[in-house]
Amino acid sequence: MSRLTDKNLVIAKEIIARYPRQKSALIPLLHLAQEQSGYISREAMVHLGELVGVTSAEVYGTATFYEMFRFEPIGKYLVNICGTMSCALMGAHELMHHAEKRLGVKAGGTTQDGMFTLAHAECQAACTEAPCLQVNYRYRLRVSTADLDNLIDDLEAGKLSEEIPAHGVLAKVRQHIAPDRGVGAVSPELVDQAPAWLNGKAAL
Amino acid sequence: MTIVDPTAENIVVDPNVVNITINDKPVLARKGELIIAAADRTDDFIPRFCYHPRMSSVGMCRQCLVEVETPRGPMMVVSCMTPVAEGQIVRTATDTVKKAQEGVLELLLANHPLDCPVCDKGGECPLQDQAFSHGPGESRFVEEKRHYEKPIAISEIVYLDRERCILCDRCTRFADEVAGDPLISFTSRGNDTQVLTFPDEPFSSYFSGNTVQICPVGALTAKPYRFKARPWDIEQTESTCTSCSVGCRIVVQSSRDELVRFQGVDIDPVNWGWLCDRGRYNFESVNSTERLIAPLIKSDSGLATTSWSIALESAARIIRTALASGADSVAILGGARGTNEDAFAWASLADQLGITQRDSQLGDGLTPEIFNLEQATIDQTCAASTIILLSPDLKEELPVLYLRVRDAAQKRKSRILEFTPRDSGLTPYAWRSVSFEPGRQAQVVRETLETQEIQEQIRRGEVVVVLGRANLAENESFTLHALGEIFHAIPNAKVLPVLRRGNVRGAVAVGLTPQKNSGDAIDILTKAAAGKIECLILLGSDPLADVADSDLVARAFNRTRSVISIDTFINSSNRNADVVLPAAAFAEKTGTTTNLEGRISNVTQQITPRGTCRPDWMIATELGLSLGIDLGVSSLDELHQKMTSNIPEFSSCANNPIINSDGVLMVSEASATISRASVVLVDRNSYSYRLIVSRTMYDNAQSTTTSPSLVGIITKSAIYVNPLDLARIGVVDGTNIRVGIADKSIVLPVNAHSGVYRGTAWLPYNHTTVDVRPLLDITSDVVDVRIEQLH
Amino acid sequence: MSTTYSHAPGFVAGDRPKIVTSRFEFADSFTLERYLATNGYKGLRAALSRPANEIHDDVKSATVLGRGGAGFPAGTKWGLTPQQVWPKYLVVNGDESEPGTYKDRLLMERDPHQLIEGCLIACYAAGLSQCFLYIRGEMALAQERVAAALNEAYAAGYVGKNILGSNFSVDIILHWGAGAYVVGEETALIESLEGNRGMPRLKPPFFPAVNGLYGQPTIVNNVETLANLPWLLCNGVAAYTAVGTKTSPGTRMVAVSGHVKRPGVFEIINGTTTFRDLIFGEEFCGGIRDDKQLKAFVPGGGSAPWFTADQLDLPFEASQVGPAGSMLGSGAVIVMDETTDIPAAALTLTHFYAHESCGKCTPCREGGTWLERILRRIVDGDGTDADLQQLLEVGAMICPGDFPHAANAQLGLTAVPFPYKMTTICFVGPSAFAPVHSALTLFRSEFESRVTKRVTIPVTAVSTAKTVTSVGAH
Amino acid sequence: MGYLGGFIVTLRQRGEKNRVTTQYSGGRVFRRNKKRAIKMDEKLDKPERMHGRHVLNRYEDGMEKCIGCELCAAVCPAKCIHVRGADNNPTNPTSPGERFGWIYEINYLRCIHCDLCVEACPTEAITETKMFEFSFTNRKDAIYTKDELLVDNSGKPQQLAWEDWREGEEQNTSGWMRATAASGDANFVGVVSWSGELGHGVRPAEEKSE
Repeated sequence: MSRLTDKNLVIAKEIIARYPRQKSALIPLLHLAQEQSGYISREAMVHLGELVGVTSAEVYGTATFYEMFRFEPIGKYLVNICGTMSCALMGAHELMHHAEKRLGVKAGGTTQDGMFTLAHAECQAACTEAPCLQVNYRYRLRVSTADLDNLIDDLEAGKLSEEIPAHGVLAKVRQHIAPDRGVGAVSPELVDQAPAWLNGKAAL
Repeated sequence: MTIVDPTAENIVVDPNVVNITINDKPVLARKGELIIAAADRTDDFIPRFCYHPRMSSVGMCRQCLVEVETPRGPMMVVSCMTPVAEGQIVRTATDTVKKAQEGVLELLLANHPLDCPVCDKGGECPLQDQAFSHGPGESRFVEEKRHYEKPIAISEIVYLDRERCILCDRCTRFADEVAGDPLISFTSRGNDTQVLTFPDEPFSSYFSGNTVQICPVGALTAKPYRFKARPWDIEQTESTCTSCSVGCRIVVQSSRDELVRFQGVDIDPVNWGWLCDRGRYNFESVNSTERLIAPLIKSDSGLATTSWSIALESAARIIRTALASGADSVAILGGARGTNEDAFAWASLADQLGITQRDSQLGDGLTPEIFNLEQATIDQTCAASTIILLSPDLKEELPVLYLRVRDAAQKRKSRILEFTPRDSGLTPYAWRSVSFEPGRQAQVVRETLETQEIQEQIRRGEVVVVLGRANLAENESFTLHALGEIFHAIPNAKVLPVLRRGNVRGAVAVGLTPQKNSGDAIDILTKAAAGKIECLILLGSDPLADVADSDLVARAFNRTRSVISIDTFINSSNRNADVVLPAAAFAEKTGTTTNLEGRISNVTQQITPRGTCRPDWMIATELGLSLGIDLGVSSLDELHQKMTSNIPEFSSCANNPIINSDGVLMVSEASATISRASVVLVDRNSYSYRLIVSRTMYDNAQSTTTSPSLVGIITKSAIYVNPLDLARIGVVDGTNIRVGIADKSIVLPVNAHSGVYRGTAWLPYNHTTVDVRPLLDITSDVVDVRIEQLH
Repeated sequence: MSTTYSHAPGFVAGDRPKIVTSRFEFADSFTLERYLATNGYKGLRAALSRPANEIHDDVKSATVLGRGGAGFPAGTKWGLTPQQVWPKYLVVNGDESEPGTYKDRLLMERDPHQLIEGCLIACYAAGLSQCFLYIRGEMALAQERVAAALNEAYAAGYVGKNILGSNFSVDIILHWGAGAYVVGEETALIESLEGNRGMPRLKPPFFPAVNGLYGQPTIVNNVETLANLPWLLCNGVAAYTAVGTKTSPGTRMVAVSGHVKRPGVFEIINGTTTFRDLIFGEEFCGGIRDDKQLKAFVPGGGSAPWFTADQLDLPFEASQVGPAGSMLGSGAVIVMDETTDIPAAALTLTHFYAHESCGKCTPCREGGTWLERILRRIVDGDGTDADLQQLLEVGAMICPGDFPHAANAQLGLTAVPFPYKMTTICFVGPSAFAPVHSALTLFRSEFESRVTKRVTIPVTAVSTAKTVTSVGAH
Repeated sequence: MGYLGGFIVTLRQRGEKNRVTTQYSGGRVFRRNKKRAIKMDEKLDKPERMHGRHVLNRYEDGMEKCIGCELCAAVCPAKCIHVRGADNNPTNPTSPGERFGWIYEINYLRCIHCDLCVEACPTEAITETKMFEFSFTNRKDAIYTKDELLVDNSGKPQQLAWEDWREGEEQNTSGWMRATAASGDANFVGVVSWSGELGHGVRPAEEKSE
């Protein structure tokens, strides 16, 4: 589990090319590395540093700032139960207790079989549908304890593998800009004039 | 800045002056200056932790909050990020401000361990001081503090204690902004934020010691100083570092007559407060137990301790005997290590004895003529619109000059045009980096300077050439030819000569350089090898280890009848000397030194010389007396007076008190020119690699090998070639190979290095394990080597 | 209880003018096909048929307010960039993570093309050369939908080189975060977009409009703000300002969560709708669950000081909510009924802000956590009398001076108007204190009943978890 | 008469009752005057806060309290203390924490027993006994090293050859402790407290004098 694969390297280079400064691509690339292995390995960070031209310490500094990046393998399904106010008001703590009992691990832990990692999450932007949770960042809304049991059953049985990919895979659709359609990165070094359409005339 | 008197007639208002009020007192400030910087010129101290005048502001610690009057009433701002504005009214000690400052301090101390008694910073700690001056007095934090593993070694030299860290961003900013080695970074977030390196990767910056110096708490401490002393039992004096020729201003600190620490002093013209790790930590060699502490004299069982009078008598006898066969049979090598006064005393003695063969360089520099070209100072270099680098890797050889030049390039003040045989520390910051194969630089320079783009850049303003020897495996004349091409294209270019040895410029100025057309060090050694030298006087030099052509030196030493060495250690050259006189080391003597730009500043004695060591100048006068020559000086002051009146270059420092701080520039006149010359060079055989030999920061230098903290960092010998070349010869990265010239070869590991260009090979000089000098032949123009797999 | 959702879970349509949510009723609202069928990219065409400066003037005169929290008019913001410095960038702030808020997620998931069109109009009008659409990391679906929409739009010639055959060319780059609330702050967003740790920069000197992404002038706009533009350009300034009040024209999306009968996201008319309408109105939330009493509500996202029933009749209008002692923020109301354990509720928010502190400013980094630890101690029943005062004093280190709070007739409190003074760069630090301060000011008795008459803290108040056998707990 | 005024104190001390110094004359008085044998060679009880020679204390587990911080040396008005710290061996530490007192020397030719060192010590490592009867005959003996100052494993000071100690006197090692607030707690300013001592426990603090 290490450096980016050749296939991902192609994607990485495409991502890097979109930005005026290479370092900007760091977070998307870290996601790519996490998609590849389910977590971000040391070698991956070294590789990303080489790709965007920064030291591995800088990659590490950026990566550890963000909560979604994991530096050690975790369960296939990351169950994030929101505990912020709206969800807490609607019983998120009880849901968490139930989940802890059901999975047999404390929040933050991973089940023995490596299937589930249970975690506290902060507000996930589904407050009116409290309590809510995310499995690998896919929403489940107004989750009762029974819903949670069903969800875990389904995940264990592999029924949801279509909808919910393994941890690390975020969006299943990637932006792709066809070379003939893209304008290309606009970097401060190369541009010092007003854009063409700002000439006081209509563009069409 | 002009002070504006409103009552005066014809007021000329300086547009760059801003009038502000700090605590009801009028203060003049520069446009764009920060409030905190303006307040620093008044008596009102604004507490701060993250602010550092030599780095960009981040406004992180929030300690420097002050109130500024606005139309909507007083507003709290951080003074380290707020620029002054005309008519601004600033208050630094209102109740609100005090409350905020006390609050921030209480919060900073909340998780800060109170282990001040065991902390190296205790007693000189800004957090401690400001907790007393601006803190609330008591903490209400009853919770358990944050805990991390106590100090972790993040490099060979630096320890990090994360519990003590207050996250001011100074070290990380320094590493990123100033040193360009962002190998430490904040990690995690919020209350868990900590400074760390990448896991298992050391903070191997050449400038890591500066982070220790600027850390406002004891989070970063240095191994060489760890638990050695406490601030209150330290005595200190200002001095100038002589580890290389940059001449950084330092404070030398000692405790109970032992050196414990060097700290950088912020002076504008040179080092801005920064030091390199070698200069900062090689003081350990002064304390070394291997130091020479008494005169030695050759006996049947090797060198034996003797008294000064006997040693001086024997030395005098040897010299007298040698002089009997003519002044040409005595030669002096070295002298760049000591002070100007040391060198002057020796030069005077040599003058009186008629010895013309002297050289303070050892064939690895450039002709002293370059000091007679139109000179630029470091400041002028960094203000030039174009800096042409025709020099060794500044990061490796003159580290703090590298910081200055890098800063100029980073802040877009200057553009660097680099001519280099391999990627240097400044290559990433160069506007254009032009590579050349050793020997072809003149041609490459000519072609480059002819391009239109470069010509446009050159016309933008001042051009300064940083000139030095980039490659020991080529004839020095190639560099001068390339310089000739530059002068041809840019006749008014100035030169910043970068010869590496500490006081080489001073030594040359006083006359420790070939006199009356006698040859340089290599000529002297060649003569010695031919048996024409009777007595060789080594002034702190070790030709057997230092001169590139080991074969030549070995032959020279074999044929020289007697050797007199004045040194601080036993080394390869004086191991078999006839007389060894122990010299006082740095910080054991007072005098002046001259840096590469010709800045004369003082070096100061801080500790008693070990044993019976004496300063070189004293040895010279006493040896003179033994030889019946009176140099006419009985004290250092007299010597200094005599030097400043006799040597025109030093007239500027006669009775000049400034040599105690910023120093004074020596008087120099541009009398020399270097013109274009044609060079003919043999082509390289396509199977061989043209050799580049240069120095790195940590090598087998005496001061490094005798400093326990540095000795572990010295790199092991290896040869570096381009990865593509490595693939071509089918050798695995890191394996041992044989590198050979006509009849000699050495075996050492080979490493792939993309900063080495195809067809060349880089061989760092004077590293441990393998001596690379057998490959170097001073008589040949360039060296082409074969690289073969071992079988 | 399992809930059946419409196409936009959480969204409650109602019979009100719809500016940004008009397509939410369609199951395929996120496709280009549906978008084109419902006036899609008409606003862009309208914009491109006129000179850029006219479009900018339109947005200015329509007073499209920023929907991110500060409520600064978008047109004015665009005008703040220096004239002759190029290139300028557009950064779309889709890093919505304020507790209680989730309008932007719906807009991105349900109508990504509307957002794309809004971005294009903004770029055209303000002369912005490249657009970065920053979506919160945890919103996988929004990222998918926006990516798909962008791919469609690129292929159809709406984005990229020579848009619709004009000389207007701009790339929209989808960028996504990785979980950090503070990145919702615009300067932190820019840092994050540059690949750094998302720590806010100090304003001044780093006003994004002057010195933003890569040191260039940068406009940072909220998703909802930009989503307003297509409708504005399609229907004209007059139609836009006809909705809402003069100072707050148009509509805005508000999420009401917590103890109400029908929590949901509503598109409401700006400035006229009151909190009473929102919480008790039949077309909105329909009252408190189980017909209990309202205890308190947060009017503008987790960082806003709280209101009680006394403030129910305030309209959703920044110029009135501010003097009343709170702020509207990002359009999120969290309702608490009489059963709510106030200290515990405040703790969830303080924990959130302490956890999300970036660590840059000392008061937020140390103070937020300290607040949380004291509060947790009190909630766990291990607090002391002194702790209540301590909470306020730690808060005063983050926000010196009077902290805003609402008036309360019963307690005899008069309102302290918004905003507060702060010792930090951004609002995360003060936000950790806001719920503590509101709860303690409005419901002090609940805290007092939690603390026994203990003088010192049992054990050493070491852990954040409750100690089961705490010494002298009774 | 004026000059006699200076002798008043001396004269007041005359008389058998007030004599101190002859009582432990090493038996000489006893030999001369057998009648006063009972009082022979006994020392008077010394005041509780008497300042005598120092000891370096240990914790109950035998670890040294001194951390080599040099605060005692810094505060010493006679400059008679020399301390150097060093890194603790993590596997076999001399004192808790990172640093321990590697060199600790007190020069009793200079010491004025002011006890500022005791006040300054952050760990109560250095305290003073009540013993002052030591007469050395050379400079080397006068400089007490760490080995000599350190209490043994039972918490008792080590008697040196030239020190006049009697049975049970090693109990008199209780250190006089600071009158400032060690913990920084304002409630304890001005209270004389006592260091917890190995082998002797903790004595209650004195009443606060207003």
